[in-house]
Amino acid sequence: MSVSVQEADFDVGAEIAALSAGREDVGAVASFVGLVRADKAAMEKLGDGDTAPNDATAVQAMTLEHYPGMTEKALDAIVAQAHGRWDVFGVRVIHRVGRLLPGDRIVFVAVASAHRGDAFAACEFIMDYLKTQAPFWKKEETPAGGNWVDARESDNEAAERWAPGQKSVRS
Amino acid sequence: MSVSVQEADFDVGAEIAALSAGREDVGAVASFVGLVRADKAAMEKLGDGDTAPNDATAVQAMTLEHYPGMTEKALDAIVAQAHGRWDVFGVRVIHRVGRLLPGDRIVFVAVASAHRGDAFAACEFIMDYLKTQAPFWKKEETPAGGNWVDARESDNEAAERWAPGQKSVRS
Amino acid sequence: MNVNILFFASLREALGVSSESLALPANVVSTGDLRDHLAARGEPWSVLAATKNLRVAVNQQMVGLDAAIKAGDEVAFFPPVTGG
Amino acid sequence: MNVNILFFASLREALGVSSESLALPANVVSTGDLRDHLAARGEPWSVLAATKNLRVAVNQQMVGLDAAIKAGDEVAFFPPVTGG
Repeated sequence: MSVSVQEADFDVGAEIAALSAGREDVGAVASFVGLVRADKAAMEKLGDGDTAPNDATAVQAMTLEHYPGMTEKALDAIVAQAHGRWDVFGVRVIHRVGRLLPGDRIVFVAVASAHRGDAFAACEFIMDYLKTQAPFWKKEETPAGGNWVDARESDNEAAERWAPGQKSVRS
Repeated sequence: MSVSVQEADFDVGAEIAALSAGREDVGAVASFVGLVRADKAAMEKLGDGDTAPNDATAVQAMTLEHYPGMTEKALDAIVAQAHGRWDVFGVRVIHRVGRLLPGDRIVFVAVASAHRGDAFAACEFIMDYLKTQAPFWKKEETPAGGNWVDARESDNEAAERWAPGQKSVRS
Repeated sequence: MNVNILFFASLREALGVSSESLALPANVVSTGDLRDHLAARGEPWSVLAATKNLRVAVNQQMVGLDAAIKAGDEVAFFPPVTGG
Repeated sequence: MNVNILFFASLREALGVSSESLALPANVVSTGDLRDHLAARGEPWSVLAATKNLRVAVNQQMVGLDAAIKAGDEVAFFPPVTGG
């Protein structure tokens, strides 16, 4: 059960602990938690600048839609690629769907390995691929109305770093 | 209180949650947990190979010595470097000292940021620098006796990736 | 031949429909053909031709607009993904 | 001039001492001088000269073996660190 798509929140500490529970060969668990930001709409429009968000575009809530069936397959495929590429003992991916509020957890990825290099690389790889390959879509609620979040070119660039032959990939 | 050196274990979930508690601007928390591996001595001697550990060198326990006073300063300096280099909102570093058993947590690093790229990079940077700059030393207990863990060249190489001008650094 | 077509996110909203079963004309043999066939219905369907970086999946695998489709396939159109 | 000297980990064990206060001869002005001065005491102190990649900190800052030392400094010798 390495991949879950669910409405419910999750227990980060318990999930991380589960990856090394009862084992003595895990030396490293790298993990990531993604959360809903209130300033997301403004920030997306401005790129990654740090201009103060416009109140009219402040995110009051966010609804995550997904493609049931394909979502799990896409996440499983990403996890399988990570297993093929790094020496990892276990991977856990949780992605929430439905309506979420600022500060809520959206996504969780954790990777257990003997060594930190493999754990970090696989964890970041999974997040980068999830961002461009897994069929989730965010719709934000703002005072100015609802709007679907645009895909970011920076996410494509992040995923492309992992293509074979890219110098910037650490493994 | 971003840095702690302590004998006691810590609550990974609570530490991660604390970095985004009451905030709506944190979009990403990257974190790392390092644990005591039973096969550490054998693995260190063999490099990173995956040969089965020799029973005589299986780690039964590990004692972490440190340099009180300097340890905290070194960790603070590493955290300050991370703040200067990436857009991060908060950092938490916990390193245990004293006697630990296989499976026990040794070290924890977590970084909160608006974006995952900064969070991952700063978290991995802190771990790599901690491994080469913070005055901790491990002594392993094995059936063949106690031995001080040798520093690994791979840890020096990991830290050197972050030097200015290194292509392999993702930021 | 029949295929089941799904639409997600902004496309689903723009079309006002999340799925339909369609008997394909003989000249529609690829995902690109199907996109063009649907877009030719006029508003609001022309959004399928207008969507930048339109994504398509056949049987829940992302493919290009040159991928073959066959009877019984599940074909999904959607905008670039924005999860995580 | 007096300095306080600390030893850690395998060095501490090899020397059987974790700290000492020492009045320095006038010709000992750098961390390297101090290392040589201590190592010249013979066994077990020669371990200081034999330790590969010997590390030294002055007032809790890692420095090289060419760093100046002055009265009141805390000088620590230790092997490469292995935490994390």
